[in-house]
Amino acid sequence: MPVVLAHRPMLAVLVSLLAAVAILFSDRRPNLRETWSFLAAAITSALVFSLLPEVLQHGSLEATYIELLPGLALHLRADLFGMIFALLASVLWLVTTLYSIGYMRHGHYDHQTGYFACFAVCVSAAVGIAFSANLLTFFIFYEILTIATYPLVTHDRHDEALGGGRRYLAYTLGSGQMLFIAVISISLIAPGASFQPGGFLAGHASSGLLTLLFIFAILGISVKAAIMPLHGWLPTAMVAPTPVSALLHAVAVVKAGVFGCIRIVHYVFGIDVLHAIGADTALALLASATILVASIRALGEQNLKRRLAYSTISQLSYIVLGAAIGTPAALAGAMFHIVAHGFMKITLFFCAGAIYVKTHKVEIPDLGGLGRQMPITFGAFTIGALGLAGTPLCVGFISKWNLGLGALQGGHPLFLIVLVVSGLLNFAYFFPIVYRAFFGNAEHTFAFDEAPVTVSLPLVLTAVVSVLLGVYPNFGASTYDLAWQAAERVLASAASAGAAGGF
Amino acid sequence: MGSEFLGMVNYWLSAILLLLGLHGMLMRRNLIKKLMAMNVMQVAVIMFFISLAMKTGGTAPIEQPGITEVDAYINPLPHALMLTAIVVGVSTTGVALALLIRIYRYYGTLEESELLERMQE
Amino acid sequence: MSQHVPVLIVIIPLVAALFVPLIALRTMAWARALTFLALLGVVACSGAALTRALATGPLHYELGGWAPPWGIVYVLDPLSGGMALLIGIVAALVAVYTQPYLKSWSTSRAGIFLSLFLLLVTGLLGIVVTGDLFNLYVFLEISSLAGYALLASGSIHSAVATFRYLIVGTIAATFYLLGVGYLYALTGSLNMADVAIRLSDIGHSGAFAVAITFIVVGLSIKAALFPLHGWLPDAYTYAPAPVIGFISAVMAKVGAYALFRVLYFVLRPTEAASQVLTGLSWVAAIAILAGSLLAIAQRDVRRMLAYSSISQMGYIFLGLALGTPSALKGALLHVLNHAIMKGCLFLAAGGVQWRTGGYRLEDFIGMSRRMPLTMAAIVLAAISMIGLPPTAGFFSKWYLVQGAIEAHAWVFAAVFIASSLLNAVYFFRLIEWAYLRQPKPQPSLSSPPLYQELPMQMLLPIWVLATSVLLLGLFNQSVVNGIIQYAIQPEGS
Amino acid sequence: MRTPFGSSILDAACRLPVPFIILFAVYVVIHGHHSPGGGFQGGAILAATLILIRMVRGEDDPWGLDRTRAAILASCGVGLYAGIGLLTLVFGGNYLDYSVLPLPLVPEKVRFMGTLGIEIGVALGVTGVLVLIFDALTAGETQESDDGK
Amino acid sequence: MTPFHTRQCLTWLMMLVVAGILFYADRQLPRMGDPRSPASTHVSPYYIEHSHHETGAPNFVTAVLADYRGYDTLGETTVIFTAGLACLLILGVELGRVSQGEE
Repeated sequence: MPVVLAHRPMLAVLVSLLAAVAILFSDRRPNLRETWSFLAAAITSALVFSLLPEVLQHGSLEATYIELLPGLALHLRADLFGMIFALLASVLWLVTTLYSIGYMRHGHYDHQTGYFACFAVCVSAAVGIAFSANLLTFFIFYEILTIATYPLVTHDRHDEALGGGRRYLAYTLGSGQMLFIAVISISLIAPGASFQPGGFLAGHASSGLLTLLFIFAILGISVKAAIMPLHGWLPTAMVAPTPVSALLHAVAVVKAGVFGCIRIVHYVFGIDVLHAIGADTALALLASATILVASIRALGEQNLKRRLAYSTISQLSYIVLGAAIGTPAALAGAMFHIVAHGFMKITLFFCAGAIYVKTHKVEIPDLGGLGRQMPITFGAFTIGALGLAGTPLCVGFISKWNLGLGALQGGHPLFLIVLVVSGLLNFAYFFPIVYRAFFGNAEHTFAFDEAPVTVSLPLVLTAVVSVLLGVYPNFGASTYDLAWQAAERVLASAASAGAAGGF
Repeated sequence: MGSEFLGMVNYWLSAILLLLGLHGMLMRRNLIKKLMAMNVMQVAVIMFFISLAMKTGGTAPIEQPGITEVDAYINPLPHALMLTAIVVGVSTTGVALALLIRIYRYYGTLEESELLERMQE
Repeated sequence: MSQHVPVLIVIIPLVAALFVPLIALRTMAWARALTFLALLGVVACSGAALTRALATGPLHYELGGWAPPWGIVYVLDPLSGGMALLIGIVAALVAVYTQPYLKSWSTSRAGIFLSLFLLLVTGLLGIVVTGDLFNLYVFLEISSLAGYALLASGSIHSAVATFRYLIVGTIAATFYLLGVGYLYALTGSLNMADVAIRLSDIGHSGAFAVAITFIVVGLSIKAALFPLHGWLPDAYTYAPAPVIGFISAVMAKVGAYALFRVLYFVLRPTEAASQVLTGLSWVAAIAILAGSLLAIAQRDVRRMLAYSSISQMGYIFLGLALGTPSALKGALLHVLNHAIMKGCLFLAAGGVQWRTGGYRLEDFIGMSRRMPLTMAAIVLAAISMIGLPPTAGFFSKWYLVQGAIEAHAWVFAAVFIASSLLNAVYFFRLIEWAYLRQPKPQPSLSSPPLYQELPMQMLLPIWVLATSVLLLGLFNQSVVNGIIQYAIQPEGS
Repeated sequence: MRTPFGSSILDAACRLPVPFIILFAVYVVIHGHHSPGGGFQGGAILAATLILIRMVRGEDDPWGLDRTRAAILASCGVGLYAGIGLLTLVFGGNYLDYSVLPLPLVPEKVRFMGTLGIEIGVALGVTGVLVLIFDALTAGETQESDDGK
Repeated sequence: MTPFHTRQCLTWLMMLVVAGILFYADRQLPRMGDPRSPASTHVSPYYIEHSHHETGAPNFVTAVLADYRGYDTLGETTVIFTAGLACLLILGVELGRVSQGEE
């Protein structure tokens, strides 16, 4: 039994992979198929949760497997930071499964088998990314995620979907190769190194080479993290069914991007190394530019999902910004924002999906008065929107507060201003939707007519959770503590590593 | 100079034969002529090897009673090798002829240009 | 008997090939059984030889009991043992795959086909295990002649394509023979090891460089390196699927292997090799890109795969030419990987053609539902061809790029990266057609049955290869450390 | 299939030399150890004889070798060669190491016999194959279906 | 297929290269008939000296062909056997018809 316990990270990855296979082979029987999904999601979440106490206690839980390349094994490690992402992915997978069942069945979609299978693979890849302990393992799961998402993007099979899929592939595969160069060069500079809080590259190479490597690594990461100007695939990927967009934008892909970004900045290079080559400021500036530009673009979008996509782009850059500022509060805020944004944004997408299921409306102007028809949905939507804008008592506020605090501690008031402005912009592009929904288009009346319960229940759940997390940040999985501990550990060892110049 | 020339002439000849064969194989538009050129090319290599075997004053590599010193006989190895090479050449030619016959039966021509346009149809 | 395994590897299929066509006249089933048994024998012998070689260093087998350099010697080190094992396994799989094809043929024709297949295997095995330059030529010709016949056994177009191949292939063999002649004129020996020793005494002269050039060019033609690739696409396009599956998987690789042998075991001690190698590396880099671009231009999947083979051979040659340990590792690992991936792809595509009668992208529409297992194999192999983890292709690409970086050849590293992106273009196009394009409603044709998987005899080989793509990826270290590692530092150095 | 020409002159003119050619062929094979010649040459001459008969008298002639028999002959010829090799394996030598053959002779004579055996094998094989190739090349129009079946 | 004239130019170019290589290299090869050339001094003398009493064949060529390098000859025979089968397969000629006719 202890043997099994030691391998829980691997199990968490494998369960959903096996689930994918099982789903593929139960093509003919939908109920069985979705039972598999549920089962796998439940087991995965259970496994991840079971890891929580030990990780909080010891800081990490390691498991090494077959050696893939000289000195580089398939190496999994559940550490504080990884736990955050793993928890988010597994829990939201559970919710999204429920939602997808309602959505897909209600919408009479085809190819549901492939859909659920790819979904499972995505989650297993996400968990793998969360638990991977060295760059090679990370890269492997990263590419698996890329491939498994492609069928989801092109799920609707029409030409627009195919175009979106091609664009998605062009971006992600191209960036994957950039990341490949970075990975292989780093493995040549520091053979067999695994992620270290505070980074392991200090003193291994000349600053010029490090700059080059950092550029490649960020190029590789920033496509999935949708940092401008490499964000182009995200809005076009909106052609996918809403649960997929929810997965892409809240759970798996983009979060994998920002997660990887923090990993690379703080666990591979180390903030001091980056500070020495001035990369941190550059990254921070890039992020804040992305925040503002994306928010402004969001204002102009009339398609609900596309507007959400642009809001995602700006919100992701909060995380990158926090990572780049690199003070404890900022980093903790960034890490916590992974969770916060996950819950809020998935709520919003669930709402968009619910609206589509009910009314087949996707354009914002058409939403007039729908709030009276679907009050629950729009109530949840409002909560999510307020959260993203960073109003107190919503989870968004906490992460944003920490980010701002960190910005001040780091002596960058500029970034605080950026955060405030983007908060205002958030209001600017969410408020009209809410207003029009509840008060707009008053002439003809709407009877109460909600989306089916399988669709509306998940979004209520996520909305509630995002409020609860706003009140008790440690609700459920004490992710807030995880974030803070991780951040402090990283920066503490970064300081020592900077002093020692190496590990 | 004369000995120089005589010492080189075999290589030159085989080189010229090789080039002739190469030219024929690549430039002739008639497949049969390509095949002939192929044989010429093989002959070039055979001649190259055989000329390696030669020793001035050496006789055929069959032991005559009484004569034992090495330089009395020319080098037998290239001859043995070239017997094999000749057989290989024969076999290749046979296969090539079979191909050509099949092509000719179907298309009725062995001119590459006509062949190409018939293949388009 | 066990000390005779090196020669038995070659003799078993030869003897079987002699009698298969006669037995086939009586009972086809026995001929099939004999073929398969012979190939199993090859697998067993090469496996035994490989284990022996790993345990007790390379095996030297003096044919006719004559010591080298006077006699012919077989050298079976872990590398050649591994190659022999690969050839044997792929051959056995293809032999299984062939059965449904041969059903429609007359027994005599099928018997001759199987016999020639065995002879092809014989020739390739002979090339792999021999330690004698001229003996290599003889077996090269055996494999070439059998290959011509098998390639020409398809439609009439295949005859024309094969004649072109025959001409080019003969030029290649003649060049190789001429190069051997130069080496013989310089050293007076034909035994690889002996030539290597005597060359190191002679040092390098112009004639020596010419010898290398001729040998390299000859073998490159056999391995279809880019400017010399003209014969390959047509030859691959019109031949029966099992033949292409085998030839594409193994034959070109053996050319590359022979080149590796000659370059690093015979010519290594000399300087002149290095100049030829630099030239070769640039040619290979061009081959990689040109092959991929030409593959993108194709709409016939078979031609597409053929051109991608050309680009992949470029990978191998570039790795050989770079010559750093990692690059050599990558090249040799890629020989194995590409043999398996491309074999899987061609066999699976052949299966699709077997059902739909076509190789055009249009014929692949709806295949994901009609033969999901076959298409899944194609996807797996395609991902490996692109070089995405955790499949086998990723790791050979890793070694190759690492080798390029070690050699500070940034251009070549970039070439590898670019090429895998180009691969992604045409392979994902294929996947898109097979999985995402909706079949157009055709009133004229009766709609094809929804689910129509291949017969087991064809599906099994495909999936054995497909799974080994994944397993080779995960366990590549055992191959690298066990077999390839040895080839990088042979005994003596 | 080729039909006999049916000209008695030609017939007689071909009957006359055939035995001598065959004899010469055998001589070339056997005496290859002492003079130029050997299996391939002898086999080629033998094949020429048989092809001559085939051309003049058609393949129904008892002397003429039809293609199945030719194939069998070829297989047996090469088989003889490879078989001698396997025999040497059985008697514990390396492949084609004739010296181990259990013949009541002095060692080099044993090798002599071994080489003679393989020369005969080569001769038979070459004969069979050359007749086979001749037959294949001259065989009547085979139906050319586009799928090569 | 490239147009004919470009192919012509390419071929001439290639042939010039090959010719250059050949005539350049031939000057460094041993002169024809030189008894001291490596080819005549390294391996072959062994055959001339030993073949008669080792293989019993006074004809060195036969000794080399059939004994010292007998394996090459086996390969050679296999080559021609392959060629025979190849012709049958390529031309679609069936075996066994005639014998069946006789039976």
